[in-house]
Amino acid sequence: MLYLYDGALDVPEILKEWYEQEAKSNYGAYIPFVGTVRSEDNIEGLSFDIYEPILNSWFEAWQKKAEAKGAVIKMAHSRGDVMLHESSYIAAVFSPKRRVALEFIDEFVEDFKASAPIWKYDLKGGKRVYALDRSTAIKGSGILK
Amino acid sequence: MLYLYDGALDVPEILKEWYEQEAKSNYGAYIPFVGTVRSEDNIEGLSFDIYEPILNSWFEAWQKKAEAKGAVIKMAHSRGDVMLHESSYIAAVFSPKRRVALEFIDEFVEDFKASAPIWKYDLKGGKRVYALDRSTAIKGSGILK
Amino acid sequence: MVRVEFLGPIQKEPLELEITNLNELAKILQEDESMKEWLENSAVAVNDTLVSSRDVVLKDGDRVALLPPVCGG
Amino acid sequence: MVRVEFLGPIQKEPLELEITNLNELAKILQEDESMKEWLENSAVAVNDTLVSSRDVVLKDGDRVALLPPVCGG
Repeated sequence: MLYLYDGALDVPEILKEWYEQEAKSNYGAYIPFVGTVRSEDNIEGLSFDIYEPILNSWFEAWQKKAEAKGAVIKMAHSRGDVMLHESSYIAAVFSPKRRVALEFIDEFVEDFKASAPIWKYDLKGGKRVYALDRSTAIKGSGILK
Repeated sequence: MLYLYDGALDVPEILKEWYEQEAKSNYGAYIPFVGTVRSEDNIEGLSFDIYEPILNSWFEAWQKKAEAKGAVIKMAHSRGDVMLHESSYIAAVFSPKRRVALEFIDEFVEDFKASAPIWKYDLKGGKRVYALDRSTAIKGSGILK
Repeated sequence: MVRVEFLGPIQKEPLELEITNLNELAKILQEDESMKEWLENSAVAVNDTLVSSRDVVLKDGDRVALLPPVCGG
Repeated sequence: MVRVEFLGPIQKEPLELEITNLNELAKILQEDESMKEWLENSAVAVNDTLVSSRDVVLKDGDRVALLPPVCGG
Protein backbone atom coordinates (compact mmCIF):
# COMPACT_ATOMS: atom_id res chain seq x y z
CA MET A 1 0.00 0.00 0.00
CA LEU A 2 0.99 3.58 -0.75
CA TYR A 3 0.10 6.33 1.71
CA LEU A 4 0.49 10.08 1.04
CA TYR A 5 0.28 12.61 3.87
CA ASP A 6 0.23 16.40 4.02
CA GLY A 7 3.35 17.47 5.93
CA ALA A 8 5.65 15.38 8.12
CA LEU A 9 5.07 11.68 8.79
CA ASP A 10 4.20 10.28 12.22
CA VAL A 11 6.95 7.66 12.02
CA PRO A 12 6.28 5.65 15.22
CA GLU A 13 2.57 5.45 14.40
CA ILE A 14 3.13 4.34 10.78
CA LEU A 15 5.76 1.74 11.72
CA LYS A 16 3.36 0.40 14.34
CA GLU A 17 0.36 0.28 11.99
CA TRP A 18 2.31 -1.58 9.32
CA TYR A 19 3.73 -4.04 11.86
CA GLU A 20 0.24 -4.75 13.16
CA GLN A 21 -1.27 -5.04 9.68
CA GLU A 22 1.09 -7.94 8.92
CA ALA A 23 1.24 -9.43 12.42
CA LYS A 24 -0.42 -12.68 11.36
CA SER A 25 0.86 -12.86 7.76
CA ASN A 26 3.76 -15.14 8.72
CA TYR A 27 6.49 -12.85 7.40
CA GLY A 28 9.82 -13.42 9.15
CA ALA A 29 11.45 -10.11 8.15
CA TYR A 30 10.17 -6.51 8.26
CA ILE A 31 12.59 -3.82 7.09
CA PRO A 32 11.45 -0.21 7.07
CA PHE A 33 13.60 2.58 5.64
CA VAL A 34 12.91 5.99 7.21
CA GLY A 35 14.10 9.20 5.53
CA THR A 36 14.49 12.27 7.73
CA VAL A 37 15.24 15.89 6.77
CA ARG A 38 18.85 16.74 7.63
CA SER A 39 20.19 20.13 8.57
CA GLU A 40 22.54 21.18 5.76
CA ASP A 41 23.15 24.25 3.57
CA ASN A 42 21.15 26.33 6.04
CA ILE A 43 17.82 24.97 4.89
CA GLU A 44 14.77 25.37 7.12
CA GLY A 45 13.17 22.26 5.69
CA LEU A 46 12.15 20.59 2.44
CA SER A 47 8.99 20.70 0.38
CA PHE A 48 7.62 18.08 -2.02
CA ASP A 49 5.40 17.98 -5.11
CA ILE A 50 4.03 14.58 -6.11
CA TYR A 51 2.43 13.53 -9.38
CA GLU A 52 0.16 10.79 -8.14
CA PRO A 53 -1.02 8.98 -11.29
CA ILE A 54 2.50 7.97 -12.32
CA LEU A 55 3.61 7.40 -8.71
CA ASN A 56 0.73 4.95 -8.32
CA SER A 57 1.58 2.96 -11.44
CA TRP A 58 5.30 2.93 -10.55
CA PHE A 59 4.42 1.63 -7.08
CA GLU A 60 2.03 -1.03 -8.43
CA ALA A 61 4.74 -2.37 -10.73
CA TRP A 62 7.03 -2.77 -7.68
CA GLN A 63 4.27 -4.37 -5.65
CA LYS A 64 3.93 -7.02 -8.39
CA LYS A 65 7.69 -7.63 -8.37
CA ALA A 66 7.50 -8.07 -4.59
CA GLU A 67 4.52 -10.43 -4.78
CA ALA A 68 6.41 -12.63 -7.22
CA LYS A 69 8.96 -13.17 -4.44
CA GLY A 70 6.33 -13.67 -1.74
CA ALA A 71 6.99 -10.21 -0.31
CA VAL A 72 4.95 -7.06 0.20
CA ILE A 73 5.97 -3.39 0.03
CA LYS A 74 4.50 -0.40 1.85
CA MET A 75 5.38 3.22 1.32
CA ALA A 76 4.48 6.56 2.88
CA HIS A 77 5.51 10.00 1.62
CA SER A 78 4.87 13.62 2.53
CA ARG A 79 3.29 16.28 0.34
CA GLY A 80 4.24 19.93 0.97
CA ASP A 81 6.54 21.14 3.73
CA VAL A 82 8.58 18.97 6.10
CA MET A 83 10.84 20.77 8.56
CA LEU A 84 14.32 19.87 9.90
CA HIS A 85 14.53 16.53 11.74
CA GLU A 86 11.03 15.59 10.62
CA SER A 87 10.55 12.60 8.33
CA SER A 88 9.14 12.65 4.80
CA TYR A 89 9.57 9.08 3.59
CA ILE A 90 9.09 5.52 4.80
CA ALA A 91 9.40 2.43 2.63
CA ALA A 92 9.11 -1.07 4.06
CA VAL A 93 9.42 -4.63 2.85
CA PHE A 94 7.92 -7.68 4.53
CA SER A 95 9.06 -11.11 3.37
CA PRO A 96 9.19 -14.67 4.67
CA LYS A 97 13.01 -14.75 4.74
CA ARG A 98 15.60 -12.08 5.36
CA ARG A 99 17.62 -12.16 2.10
CA VAL A 100 14.66 -11.15 -0.08
CA ALA A 101 13.79 -8.28 2.26
CA LEU A 102 17.38 -7.03 2.56
CA GLU A 103 17.85 -7.01 -1.21
CA PHE A 104 14.40 -5.62 -2.00
CA ILE A 105 14.56 -2.64 0.33
CA ASP A 106 17.86 -1.58 -1.27
CA GLU A 107 16.64 -1.96 -4.87
CA PHE A 108 13.31 -0.34 -4.09
CA VAL A 109 14.77 2.73 -2.36
CA GLU A 110 17.32 3.26 -5.14
CA ASP A 111 14.71 3.02 -7.89
CA PHE A 112 12.44 5.29 -5.87
CA LYS A 113 15.18 7.93 -5.83
CA ALA A 114 15.77 7.56 -9.58
CA SER A 115 12.21 7.21 -10.87
CA ALA A 116 9.40 8.21 -8.52
CA PRO A 117 7.69 11.41 -9.80
CA ILE A 118 8.36 13.53 -6.73
CA TRP A 119 10.10 16.91 -6.77
CA LYS A 120 12.07 18.27 -3.86
CA TYR A 121 12.52 21.93 -2.91
CA ASP A 122 14.75 23.46 -0.25
CA LEU A 123 12.99 25.86 2.09
CA LYS A 124 15.32 28.84 2.49
CA GLY A 125 14.39 32.29 3.75
CA GLY A 126 10.75 31.29 3.39
CA LYS A 127 11.27 30.48 -0.33
CA ARG A 128 10.89 27.18 -2.16
CA VAL A 129 14.05 26.46 -4.23
CA TYR A 130 14.00 23.46 -6.58
CA ALA A 131 16.82 21.04 -5.60
CA LEU A 132 18.01 20.47 -9.17
CA ASP A 133 21.58 19.53 -8.20
CA ARG A 134 20.32 16.61 -6.05
CA SER A 135 17.71 15.48 -8.56
CA THR A 136 17.95 12.69 -11.13
CA ALA A 137 16.62 12.84 -14.69
CA ILE A 138 14.15 9.99 -15.20
CA LYS A 139 15.41 7.28 -17.57
CA GLY A 140 14.56 8.25 -21.15
CA SER A 141 14.60 12.00 -20.49
CA GLY A 142 15.44 14.41 -23.29
CA ILE A 143 13.38 12.97 -26.15
CA LEU A 144 11.86 16.38 -26.92
CA LYS A 145 15.14 18.32 -27.04
CA MET B 1 23.23 0.26 22.25
CA LEU B 2 22.38 -3.38 22.84
CA TYR B 3 19.16 -4.30 24.65
CA LEU B 4 18.25 -7.80 25.87
CA TYR B 5 14.71 -8.64 26.94
CA ASP B 6 13.09 -11.68 28.54
CA GLY B 7 10.52 -12.99 26.03
CA ALA B 8 9.07 -11.28 22.96
CA LEU B 9 10.00 -7.73 21.93
CA ASP B 10 7.52 -4.84 21.97
CA VAL B 11 8.40 -3.85 18.40
CA PRO B 12 6.36 -0.62 18.03
CA GLU B 13 7.66 0.66 21.36
CA ILE B 14 11.31 -0.13 20.60
CA LEU B 15 11.15 1.36 17.08
CA LYS B 16 9.60 4.48 18.59
CA GLU B 17 12.15 4.80 21.39
CA TRP B 18 15.08 4.47 19.00
CA TYR B 19 13.57 6.97 16.55
CA GLU B 20 13.08 9.47 19.36
CA GLN B 21 16.56 8.87 20.81
CA GLU B 22 18.10 10.01 17.51
CA ALA B 23 15.49 12.62 16.57
CA LYS B 24 17.95 15.51 16.81
CA SER B 25 21.12 13.68 15.77
CA ASN B 26 20.81 14.80 12.12
CA TYR B 27 20.76 11.31 10.65
CA GLY B 28 18.98 11.17 7.30
CA ALA B 29 18.38 7.41 7.23
CA TYR B 30 17.01 4.99 9.85
CA ILE B 31 16.72 1.33 8.82
CA PRO B 32 15.45 -1.19 11.34
CA PHE B 33 15.39 -4.91 10.61
CA VAL B 34 12.70 -6.80 12.55
CA GLY B 35 12.82 -10.59 12.86
CA THR B 36 9.56 -12.37 13.66
CA VAL B 37 8.91 -16.04 14.51
CA ARG B 38 7.33 -17.81 11.53
CA SER B 39 4.97 -20.74 11.65
CA GLU B 40 6.83 -23.67 10.07
CA ASP B 41 7.53 -27.33 10.88
CA ASN B 42 4.70 -27.25 13.44
CA ILE B 43 6.71 -25.28 15.97
CA GLU B 44 4.91 -23.50 18.80
CA GLY B 45 7.63 -20.91 19.07
CA LEU B 46 11.38 -20.46 19.48
CA SER B 47 13.59 -20.14 22.50
CA PHE B 48 16.99 -18.44 22.82
CA ASP B 49 20.12 -18.74 24.95
CA ILE B 50 22.54 -15.82 24.86
CA TYR B 51 26.14 -15.65 26.05
CA GLU B 52 26.37 -12.00 26.95
CA PRO B 53 30.11 -11.34 27.44
CA ILE B 54 30.99 -12.31 23.86
CA LEU B 55 27.79 -10.80 22.44
CA ASN B 56 28.77 -7.49 24.04
CA SER B 57 32.27 -7.47 22.61
CA TRP B 58 31.02 -8.55 19.17
CA PHE B 59 28.48 -5.72 19.26
CA GLU B 60 31.04 -3.15 20.41
CA ALA B 61 33.33 -4.05 17.50
CA TRP B 62 30.44 -3.38 15.10
CA GLN B 63 29.57 -0.14 16.85
CA LYS B 64 33.14 1.04 16.22
CA LYS B 65 32.90 0.08 12.54
CA ALA B 66 29.66 2.06 12.35
CA GLU B 67 31.14 5.10 14.11
CA ALA B 68 33.99 5.15 11.60
CA LYS B 69 31.36 5.74 8.90
CA GLY B 70 29.42 8.29 10.94
CA ALA B 71 26.68 5.77 11.70
CA VAL B 72 25.21 4.20 14.82
CA ILE B 73 23.79 0.69 15.41
CA LYS B 74 21.15 -0.43 17.89
CA MET B 75 20.08 -3.97 18.58
CA ALA B 76 17.45 -5.72 20.69
CA HIS B 77 17.12 -9.48 21.24
CA SER B 78 14.95 -11.81 23.25
CA ARG B 79 16.09 -14.28 25.89
CA GLY B 80 13.96 -17.39 26.49
CA ASP B 81 10.68 -18.17 24.75
CA VAL B 82 9.12 -16.23 21.87
CA MET B 83 5.90 -17.59 20.42
CA LEU B 84 4.60 -17.67 16.83
CA HIS B 85 4.20 -14.24 15.16
CA GLU B 86 6.03 -12.56 18.02
CA SER B 87 9.36 -10.84 17.34
CA SER B 88 12.72 -11.77 18.84
CA TYR B 89 15.20 -9.51 17.06
CA ILE B 90 15.56 -5.90 15.97
CA ALA B 91 18.71 -4.36 14.53
CA ALA B 92 18.82 -0.79 13.29
CA VAL B 93 21.29 1.52 11.59
CA PHE B 94 21.15 5.30 11.63
CA SER B 95 23.42 7.21 9.24
CA PRO B 96 23.63 10.62 7.59
CA LYS B 97 23.12 9.20 4.07
CA ARG B 98 21.17 6.23 2.79
CA ARG B 99 23.92 4.17 1.10
CA VAL B 100 25.87 3.62 4.31
CA ALA B 101 22.73 2.55 6.16
CA LEU B 102 21.52 0.22 3.39
CA GLU B 103 24.88 -1.51 3.17
CA PHE B 104 25.47 -1.63 6.93
CA ILE B 105 22.16 -3.19 7.87
CA ASP B 106 22.79 -6.01 5.39
CA GLU B 107 26.37 -6.68 6.54
CA PHE B 108 25.43 -6.39 10.20
CA VAL B 109 22.47 -8.78 10.03
CA GLU B 110 24.46 -11.36 8.06
CA ASP B 111 27.38 -11.25 10.50
CA PHE B 112 24.93 -11.39 13.39
CA LYS B 113 23.51 -14.64 11.97
CA ALA B 114 27.01 -16.10 11.48
CA SER B 115 28.76 -14.91 14.63
CA ALA B 116 26.57 -13.67 17.48
CA PRO B 117 26.70 -16.15 20.41
CA ILE B 118 22.98 -16.91 20.51
CA TRP B 119 21.48 -20.40 20.33
CA LYS B 120 18.04 -21.11 18.93
CA TYR B 121 15.69 -23.91 19.98
CA ASP B 122 12.38 -24.94 18.42
CA LEU B 123 9.52 -25.26 20.89
CA LYS B 124 7.69 -28.46 19.96
CA GLY B 125 5.30 -30.39 22.16
CA GLY B 126 6.51 -28.31 25.09
CA LYS B 127 10.12 -29.38 24.48
CA ARG B 128 13.14 -27.26 23.56
CA VAL B 129 14.91 -28.75 20.51
CA TYR B 130 18.24 -27.22 19.44
CA ALA B 131 17.95 -25.95 15.84
CA LEU B 132 21.27 -27.40 14.70
CA ASP B 133 20.32 -27.65 11.03
CA ARG B 134 19.65 -23.89 10.86
CA SER B 135 22.71 -22.94 12.89
CA THR B 136 26.12 -21.79 11.68
CA ALA B 137 29.46 -22.84 13.14
CA ILE B 138 31.37 -19.73 14.23
CA LYS B 139 34.43 -18.97 12.08
CA GLY B 140 37.42 -20.89 13.45
CA SER B 141 35.33 -23.70 14.91
CA GLY B 142 36.83 -27.18 15.29
CA ILE B 143 40.27 -26.34 16.71
CA LEU B 144 39.82 -28.86 19.54
CA LYS B 145 38.75 -31.81 17.38
CA MET C 1 -7.01 18.86 -28.75
CA VAL C 2 -4.07 17.49 -26.79
CA ARG C 3 -3.40 18.85 -23.30
CA VAL C 4 0.26 19.35 -22.34
CA GLU C 5 1.18 19.73 -18.66
CA PHE C 6 4.43 20.79 -17.04
CA LEU C 7 5.03 19.06 -13.73
CA GLY C 8 6.91 19.92 -10.55
CA PRO C 9 9.22 22.92 -10.80
CA ILE C 10 8.54 23.81 -14.47
CA GLN C 11 6.85 27.19 -14.27
CA LYS C 12 4.64 26.98 -17.32
CA GLU C 13 0.87 26.92 -17.71
CA PRO C 14 -0.71 23.90 -19.44
CA LEU C 15 -1.16 24.12 -23.23
CA GLU C 16 -4.05 22.90 -25.38
CA LEU C 17 -2.60 22.05 -28.80
CA GLU C 18 -3.83 20.69 -32.13
CA ILE C 19 -1.01 18.16 -32.62
CA THR C 20 -0.92 14.53 -33.77
CA ASN C 21 2.50 13.39 -32.55
CA LEU C 22 5.43 14.24 -30.27
CA ASN C 23 7.55 15.65 -33.14
CA GLU C 24 5.07 18.47 -33.51
CA LEU C 25 5.14 19.06 -29.77
CA ALA C 26 8.95 19.13 -29.74
CA LYS C 27 8.99 21.77 -32.50
CA ILE C 28 6.55 24.00 -30.61
CA LEU C 29 8.38 23.71 -27.28
CA GLN C 30 11.81 24.26 -28.83
CA GLU C 31 10.66 27.75 -29.84
CA ASP C 32 10.23 28.65 -26.16
CA GLU C 33 13.69 29.66 -24.89
CA SER C 34 12.64 29.14 -21.23
CA MET C 35 12.01 25.47 -22.03
CA LYS C 36 15.50 24.73 -23.43
CA GLU C 37 16.98 23.18 -20.27
CA TRP C 38 13.76 21.40 -19.32
CA LEU C 39 13.56 19.70 -22.73
CA GLU C 40 17.02 18.25 -22.13
CA ASN C 41 16.38 16.82 -18.69
CA SER C 42 12.66 16.02 -18.70
CA ALA C 43 10.92 12.73 -19.35
CA VAL C 44 7.62 12.55 -21.24
CA ALA C 45 4.45 10.70 -20.32
CA VAL C 46 1.44 10.18 -22.59
CA ASN C 47 -1.76 9.50 -20.66
CA ASP C 48 0.39 8.89 -17.56
CA THR C 49 2.62 6.29 -19.17
CA LEU C 50 6.27 7.21 -19.70
CA VAL C 51 7.39 6.99 -23.33
CA SER C 52 10.94 6.44 -24.50
CA SER C 53 10.77 7.81 -28.07
CA ARG C 54 8.91 10.43 -30.08
CA ASP C 55 7.25 7.62 -32.06
CA VAL C 56 3.85 8.09 -30.50
CA VAL C 57 0.63 8.99 -32.28
CA LEU C 58 -1.53 11.49 -30.37
CA LYS C 59 -5.30 11.72 -30.67
CA ASP C 60 -7.95 14.11 -29.48
CA GLY C 61 -8.22 14.06 -25.68
CA ASP C 62 -4.72 12.68 -25.04
CA ARG C 63 -2.68 14.17 -22.21
CA VAL C 64 1.07 14.73 -22.39
CA ALA C 65 3.17 15.52 -19.29
CA LEU C 66 6.77 16.69 -18.96
CA LEU C 67 8.55 15.34 -15.85
CA PRO C 68 11.76 17.18 -14.84
CA PRO C 69 14.49 15.50 -12.68
CA VAL C 70 13.06 13.89 -9.54
CA CYS C 71 14.20 13.60 -5.95
CA GLY C 72 11.77 11.96 -3.56
CA GLY C 73 12.60 10.85 -0.05
CA MET D 1 42.91 -24.17 37.82
CA VAL D 2 41.27 -23.41 34.47
CA ARG D 3 37.48 -23.37 34.25
CA VAL D 4 35.94 -24.84 31.08
CA GLU D 5 32.33 -24.01 30.22
CA PHE D 6 30.02 -25.52 27.61
CA LEU D 7 27.60 -22.98 26.19
CA GLY D 8 24.14 -23.14 24.66
CA PRO D 9 22.91 -26.62 23.80
CA ILE D 10 25.98 -28.58 24.97
CA GLN D 11 24.70 -30.63 27.91
CA LYS D 12 27.84 -30.82 29.97
CA GLU D 13 28.70 -29.43 33.40
CA PRO D 14 31.66 -27.03 33.68
CA LEU D 15 35.08 -28.56 34.37
CA GLU D 16 37.88 -27.30 36.61
CA LEU D 17 41.16 -28.56 35.12
CA GLU D 18 44.88 -28.31 35.84
CA ILE D 19 45.97 -27.55 32.27
CA THR D 20 48.42 -25.08 30.73
CA ASN D 21 47.31 -25.01 27.11
CA LEU D 22 44.53 -25.94 24.68
CA ASN D 23 46.31 -29.08 23.46
CA GLU D 24 45.86 -30.58 26.91
CA LEU D 25 42.20 -29.56 26.89
CA ALA D 26 41.70 -31.12 23.46
CA LYS D 27 43.17 -34.42 24.65
CA ILE D 28 40.87 -34.52 27.68
CA LEU D 29 37.71 -33.65 25.74
CA GLN D 30 38.49 -36.10 22.93
CA GLU D 31 38.18 -38.90 25.46
CA ASP D 32 34.54 -37.97 26.03
CA GLU D 33 32.55 -39.68 23.24
CA SER D 34 29.55 -37.35 23.80
CA MET D 35 31.78 -34.39 22.87
CA LYS D 36 32.90 -35.72 19.48
CA GLU D 37 30.44 -33.76 17.35
CA TRP D 38 30.70 -30.62 19.49
CA LEU D 39 34.48 -30.55 19.15
CA GLU D 40 34.08 -30.49 15.37
CA ASN D 41 31.58 -27.64 15.19
CA SER D 42 32.36 -25.52 18.25
CA ALA D 43 34.47 -22.40 18.51
CA VAL D 44 36.68 -21.71 21.52
CA ALA D 45 36.96 -18.56 23.61
CA VAL D 46 39.62 -17.88 26.24
CA ASN D 47 38.53 -15.27 28.77
CA ASP D 48 35.65 -14.35 26.43
CA THR D 49 37.87 -13.76 23.40
CA LEU D 50 37.53 -16.16 20.48
CA VAL D 51 40.79 -17.90 19.56
CA SER D 52 41.64 -19.34 16.15
CA SER D 53 44.36 -21.83 17.06
CA ARG D 54 45.42 -24.08 19.94
CA ASP D 55 48.53 -21.92 20.39
CA VAL D 56 47.33 -20.33 23.59
CA VAL D 57 49.00 -20.52 26.99
CA LEU D 58 46.56 -20.94 29.88
CA LYS D 59 47.23 -19.79 33.40
CA ASP D 60 45.55 -20.21 36.76
CA GLY D 61 42.13 -18.51 36.76
CA ASP D 62 41.65 -18.49 33.00
CA ARG D 63 38.23 -19.36 31.61
CA VAL D 64 37.69 -21.37 28.44
CA ALA D 65 34.30 -21.60 26.70
CA LEU D 66 33.07 -23.84 23.89
CA LEU D 67 30.56 -22.18 21.55
CA PRO D 68 28.51 -24.54 19.34
CA PRO D 69 26.86 -23.36 16.06
CA VAL D 70 24.81 -20.20 16.53
CA CYS D 71 21.51 -18.94 15.18
CA GLY D 72 20.30 -15.64 16.59
CA GLY D 73 17.42 -13.65 15.21
